[in-house]
Amino acid sequence: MQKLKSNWLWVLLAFFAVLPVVLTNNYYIYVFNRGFANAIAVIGLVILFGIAGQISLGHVAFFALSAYTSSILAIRLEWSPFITIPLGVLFSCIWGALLSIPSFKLSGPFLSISTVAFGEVVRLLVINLEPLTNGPYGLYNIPPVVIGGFRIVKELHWYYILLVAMCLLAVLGLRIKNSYIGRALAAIREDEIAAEIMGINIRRMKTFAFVSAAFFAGLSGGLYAHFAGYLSPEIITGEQSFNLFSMAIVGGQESIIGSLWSGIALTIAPEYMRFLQEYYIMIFSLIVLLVVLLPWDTLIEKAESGSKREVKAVEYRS
Amino acid sequence: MEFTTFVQLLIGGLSIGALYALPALGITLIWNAAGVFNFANGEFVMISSFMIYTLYLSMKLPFVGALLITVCFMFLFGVLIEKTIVNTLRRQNAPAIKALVSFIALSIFIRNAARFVWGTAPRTIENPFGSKPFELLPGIFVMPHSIWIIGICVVVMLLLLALFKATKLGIAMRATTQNRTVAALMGVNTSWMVSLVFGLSSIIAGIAGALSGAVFFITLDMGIMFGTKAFAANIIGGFGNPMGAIVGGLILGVTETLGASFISSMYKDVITFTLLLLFLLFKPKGLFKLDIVDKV
Amino acid sequence: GCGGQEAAKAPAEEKGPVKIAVIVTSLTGPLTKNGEYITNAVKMALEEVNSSGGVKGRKLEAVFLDDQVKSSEAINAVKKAVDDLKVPVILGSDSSGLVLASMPFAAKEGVPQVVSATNVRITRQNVPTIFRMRADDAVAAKILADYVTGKGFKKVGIMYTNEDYGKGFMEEIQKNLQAQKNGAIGLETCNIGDTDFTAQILSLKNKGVDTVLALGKEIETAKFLRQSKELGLKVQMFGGSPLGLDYVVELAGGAMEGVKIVTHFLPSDPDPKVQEWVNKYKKLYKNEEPETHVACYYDAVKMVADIMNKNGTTKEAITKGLKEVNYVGIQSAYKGSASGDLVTKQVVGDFKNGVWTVTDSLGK
Amino acid sequence: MVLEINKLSKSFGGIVALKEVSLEVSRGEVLAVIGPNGSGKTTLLNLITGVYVPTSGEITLGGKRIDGHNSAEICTSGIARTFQNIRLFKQLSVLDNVLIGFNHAFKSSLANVLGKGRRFREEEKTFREDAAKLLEVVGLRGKENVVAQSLPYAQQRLLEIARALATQPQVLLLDEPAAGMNSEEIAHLIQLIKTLRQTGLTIILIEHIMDLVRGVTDRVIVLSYGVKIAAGSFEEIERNQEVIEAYLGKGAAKTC
Amino acid sequence: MLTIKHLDSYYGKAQVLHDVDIEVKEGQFVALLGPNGAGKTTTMMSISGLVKTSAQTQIEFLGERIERLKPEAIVARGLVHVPQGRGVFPGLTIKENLIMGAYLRNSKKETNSDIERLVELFPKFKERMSQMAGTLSGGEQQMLAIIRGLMAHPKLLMLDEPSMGLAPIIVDQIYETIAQINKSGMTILLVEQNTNMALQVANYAYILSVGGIVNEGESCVLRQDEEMIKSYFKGQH
Ligand SMILES: Nc1ncnc2c1ncn2[C@@H]1O[C@H](COP(=O)(O)OP(=O)(O)OP(=O)(O)O)[C@@H](O)[C@H]1O
Ligand SMILES: Nc1ncnc2c1ncn2[C@@H]1O[C@H](COP(=O)(O)OP(=O)(O)OP(=O)(O)O)[C@@H](O)[C@H]1O
Ligand SMILES: CC(C)C[C@H](N)C(=O)O
Ligand SMILES: [Mg+2]
Ligand SMILES: [Mg+2]
Repeated sequence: MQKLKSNWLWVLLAFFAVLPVVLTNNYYIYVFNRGFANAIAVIGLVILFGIAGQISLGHVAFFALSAYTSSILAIRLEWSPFITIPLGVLFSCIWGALLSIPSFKLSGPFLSISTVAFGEVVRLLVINLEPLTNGPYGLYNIPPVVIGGFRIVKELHWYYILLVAMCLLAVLGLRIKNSYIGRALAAIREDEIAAEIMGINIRRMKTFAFVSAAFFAGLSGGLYAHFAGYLSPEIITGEQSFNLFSMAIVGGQESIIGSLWSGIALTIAPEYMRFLQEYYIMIFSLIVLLVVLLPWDTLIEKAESGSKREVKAVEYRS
Repeated sequence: MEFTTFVQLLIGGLSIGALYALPALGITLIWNAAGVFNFANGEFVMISSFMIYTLYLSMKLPFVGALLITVCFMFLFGVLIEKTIVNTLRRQNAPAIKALVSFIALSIFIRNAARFVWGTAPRTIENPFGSKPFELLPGIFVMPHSIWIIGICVVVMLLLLALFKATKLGIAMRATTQNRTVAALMGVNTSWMVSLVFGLSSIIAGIAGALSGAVFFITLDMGIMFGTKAFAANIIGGFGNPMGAIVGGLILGVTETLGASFISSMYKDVITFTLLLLFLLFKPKGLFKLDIVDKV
Repeated sequence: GCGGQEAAKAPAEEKGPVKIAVIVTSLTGPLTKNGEYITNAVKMALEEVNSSGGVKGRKLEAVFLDDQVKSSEAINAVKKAVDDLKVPVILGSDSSGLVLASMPFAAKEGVPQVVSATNVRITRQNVPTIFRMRADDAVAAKILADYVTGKGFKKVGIMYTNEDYGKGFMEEIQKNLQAQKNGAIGLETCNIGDTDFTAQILSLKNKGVDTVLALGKEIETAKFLRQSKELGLKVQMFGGSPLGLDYVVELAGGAMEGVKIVTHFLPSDPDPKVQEWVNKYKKLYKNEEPETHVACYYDAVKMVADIMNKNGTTKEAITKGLKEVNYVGIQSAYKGSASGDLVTKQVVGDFKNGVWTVTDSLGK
Repeated sequence: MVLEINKLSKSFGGIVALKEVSLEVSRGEVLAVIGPNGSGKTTLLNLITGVYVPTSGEITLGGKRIDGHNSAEICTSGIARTFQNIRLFKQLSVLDNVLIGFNHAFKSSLANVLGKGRRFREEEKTFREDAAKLLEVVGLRGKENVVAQSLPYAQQRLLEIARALATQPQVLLLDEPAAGMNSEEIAHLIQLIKTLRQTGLTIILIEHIMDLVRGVTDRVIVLSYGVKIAAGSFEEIERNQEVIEAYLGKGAAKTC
Repeated sequence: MLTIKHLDSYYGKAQVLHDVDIEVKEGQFVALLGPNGAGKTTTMMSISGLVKTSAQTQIEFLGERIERLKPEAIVARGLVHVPQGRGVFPGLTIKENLIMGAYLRNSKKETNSDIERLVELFPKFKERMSQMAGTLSGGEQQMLAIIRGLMAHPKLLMLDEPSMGLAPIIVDQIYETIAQINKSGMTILLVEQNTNMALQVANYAYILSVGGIVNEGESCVLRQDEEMIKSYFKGQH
């Protein structure tokens, strides 16, 4: 089983490693870069939501907190992104820990609307804390990453950096998932009271889940800021959180590898649909709807975890 | 600030709050009945606003007639959504979260499809309640629609309360939510029951749409605002509790209006969401929490 | 289509149609009506260009790219235009924020971008490939501020939308008013999507303003005007170009009566050339009045076609042509400048008896 | 004394579910708590395991106060339980359910997990073996990969016991473990409880099926309306008139 | 009254019941016995229309085929089911739960008088009418479920392990009551773990094992052959 999972990751890595051979267009490379960045953020969401069952519809706030922190530090203090990105991630993780507080008392979909509010507060703060964030104008001229005097500005360089980062992070995600930590998170998802009585420290585990979500999203945001070179409050919309969330769902919720694929696919799909002109968003949302209504996730889950679950319990019809 | 201004703002805020409260109520009802968050509720409001525009302004029906047709249409629309999306999800025994994504996708779909029906231009309709303020108390001028909206909201609330507490139908709706299988064993037509609640909640969205169309502008993305505010209202009021939805909506409306004038209109939304954040941290279950005991 | 073929085709661009990219603000998303105006205008102009022989004997085509009024999408759209479609010229967005965000990506590849967004910063960054079809906010602000002070208003109130355009415009106006020692005594704002302005209106009323400058995006400003009327804020109102739009007039209801605006174009301009054009547009599009976006983007297409015919269809040729352009269009005459601002004309409109009349036409 | 309870009370609004109940159990003892429906037995377990906070009274485990602690702390200090309404991790496999019981015994750090360190791999291996042993003990060997929810009722109860044992408790609390079991299964359960007792485990058992109570208990206490009305050996209780009237009924005489 | 032929039931793709035949005559008290996981609950759920059955399956109630009817339509014909594991509505009060029991009956007055009468079975409920059912103890919930089942005035009552979690004295009382109701004309189909007890109250019994009927007969006859019964319950672990 363990084998199977890493195999899928190899397939993914191999596929995307050779893709630029046929895809020589900078624009599409850029779109894939965004796909990778989104996929990284979605790994966090899979841990938080797919495994631990804590719904966060404000996920993009973590992304934004880190992206803005890193950019502001890099622009104002001219620090290297190698310092500012980790600081941004740290900042976002601190907020992750704070956001876990309502989750101690709320569960399920109730939590989700709280996280919507969190996302909204972050967005409004970014708009209104002008001296820092440049408000609605957004931040320009975010410095690129420099390695040994070499400025990484080419889309293709970022492509490989992000691809490797994504795969490494996916391995970390899988390790968490398949460890005792992952089981504890799953127990919380299944039955919080029983989990606590089995000795699981609920608060600690929930905080862990939120912090790791913030970690992955934060890392994604930090990387994004420096390869896109531009940030504005519009990246923090609820719609963007929803996009990340759809990626997690379409990828099969508990499946990290599945969510990588769906993260990339749902990022590039609208771009490839531009020819539909004013119809494209409508058609895209319809496709998402259909994909969600079809029982894909069971298929992907099977592929990832082999036949771990022999029988699936069935609800009564009524 | 003068006292009269304060009261004027208060009434204005209450009527805005009432408009948030109605969709909030609809969301709560659907949550209670089907365990689904209707993130498309704002878009339901939008649809009915445009319907009112078509019927009342383009086709020149009397307002009440337009309202009735809209409300009937919304009922059918709600039932349709239940029969298609919700039912499919349930047959798959899909987790509540899939429903959540489906409904967000649905909302985006409606928002982007409506233009092909009603065009892209924002619309407005003449205020059917008259656009001349009247003197409610000496020195206090209010718009007639403020009073109408608040009144209608209260009536809807009372009717619902009566339905759920005092009628067998209402009890059966709640029973269906709590345990669908067993409700069926009591002889409840559960799928109809859920459709009914969907229809009901769409009617409420329809009423909100009709009223707000008379006060605000009708735009393709007005639903975003209504959706967000309705959810915020529910957080404040306490999710799953119809009373909470109403009170939450009213608090939200009043806070926005008073906050904008006492502090700064610049930070109007910040004030609102800070209020929300405070609720989340210190009273995450809202004012009227609904505890269905999960006995160990 | 994927990059491979496109790149291969690029050198041999002598045959086939010439493609230009039009980044449409709001093909979807908020303000979709503006998106419709822009697409209509571009289609009308293309039709005319092609029926009179196209450019250099080739057909001129437009690819419409949506930006959903989001900067991140605007960047995507520009990148697609530059890296994928490899167009020689982009007709950019009319939203300042989006232009500011996406400019560098076209500039990097040296693709000229012709925009209509009005924030002053767009042409003050020494980007050699950015060109603007409208007077910037500084110009409009100066006209408006002078006008207000000149008419003797002393207690100015300002209401603006908190986004790039409203805010930028407000700042410029404040600068001018302050220079005239007539700074606003009441400054109110709202966010995009706000629906209720009671608080702002009452606050202005309480401060006793004698005029209000309603600076901001279309819908919110219309709502503000309307509610001001309902709440009895009876002072002279001024505004920017968004108020000139037909649908904004409809939204504001009776509240537009008496409002004065500084704008780029009004279809009621008595110039016979303009009237002929207006009638043509109306015939094409269900009797709808063209407005400032239509005039602007129509001019942009015709002007670019003109330059292509004279200079050739490469990005360098077009850039060069735009730098020294001298073209008379519907909205204005356009003249190349160092900054890239092609026009400085503004008109003052007065809304009386249900129609906009041009009361003044101001140029350099 | 392993576990001591002193004057424990709990009320919900107007309903007094438990009123000044005291009891104690010593190591290796099996204590049964019986009593009419709604007499406060489950409430007692909920108080011991920290699901509810007592209105008043004390609970001490091995001399240390545990009342007021949260459930997780109480579990790690050595108390495990099963539930009257089965609360398994329904969608997880049988094996995962048991492994979750071992959760707090894992000591490897996050870095260890992320780096797949030796310590982590060893722990994972050991506890998987231990879990398999526990499944063997309760008789669920071979069902490791079955989803918990699709097990038959009786086996779900056994799985709950295995899961509770995985937390390595000193005291095991069983809330109606035999409910829904037939006589064969009850016999199996009796054997299981006896085996567990031999390992020195202390057990508090709530049960309405007298066959089980008779078969395994050392001592019985009876609750009625939240008050302890009797205590003693099963034989004494069986003959106690008050208990017969409140709980056992005349039918108790007839054996099944 | 109730005739079941060739009942095959499935959870998803897994077949749980194979060709089960059962007959319940008017006025009879029939017990359905068998080890854990044999499929007793599934049988009842199938009769109530809650589990997927095969095309061969025929279920006839009062001369009418019901295997394709919806659960609520089956209840409406007088076939009422008290499910295993109680299934009270946790967020409804005791009273509201009882009202739901009489959902298909129209007279409000009758409902109220029924509540008054039936609550005597468990007098503790009298002063707790507005307590949320979810906060009741396990046994209290079981009692509530049984009483709620009786509120429907069924023609045939199916009880799935009604004695589970009840105090011995209440078990006796419940069985007495059921026997009485049966005498006064209500037909009963009962699932029970306690074989002896079931065979004492019922007049006919079926034994189900691994999804099929393995034996049936008059309960007094079956009671004689303890060894035989034991053999069916062996080796299930
Ligand atoms: N919801 C379900 N989904 C999948 N399989 C199920 C489900 N419910 C029961 N089963 C399986 O069907 C078989 C029969 O179960 P059923 O509950 O009918 O047995 P039973 O005779 O009522 O047992 P018990 O005495 O435990 O109540 C068992 O093997 C069980 O694992
Ligand atoms: N959360 C609660 N709110 C209100 N009342 C409660 C709550 N929990 C329990 N009760 C009441 O407390 C009493 C004791 O309940 P408990 O569950 O302890 O009984 P029990 O002895 O376990 O009964 P059974 O044998 O039926 O399981 C019951 O009358 C019940 O209604
Ligand atoms: C009035 C409009 C031409 C201004 C434009 N919406 C901008 O953001 O710059
Ligand atoms: Mg109990
Ligand atoms: Mg059963």
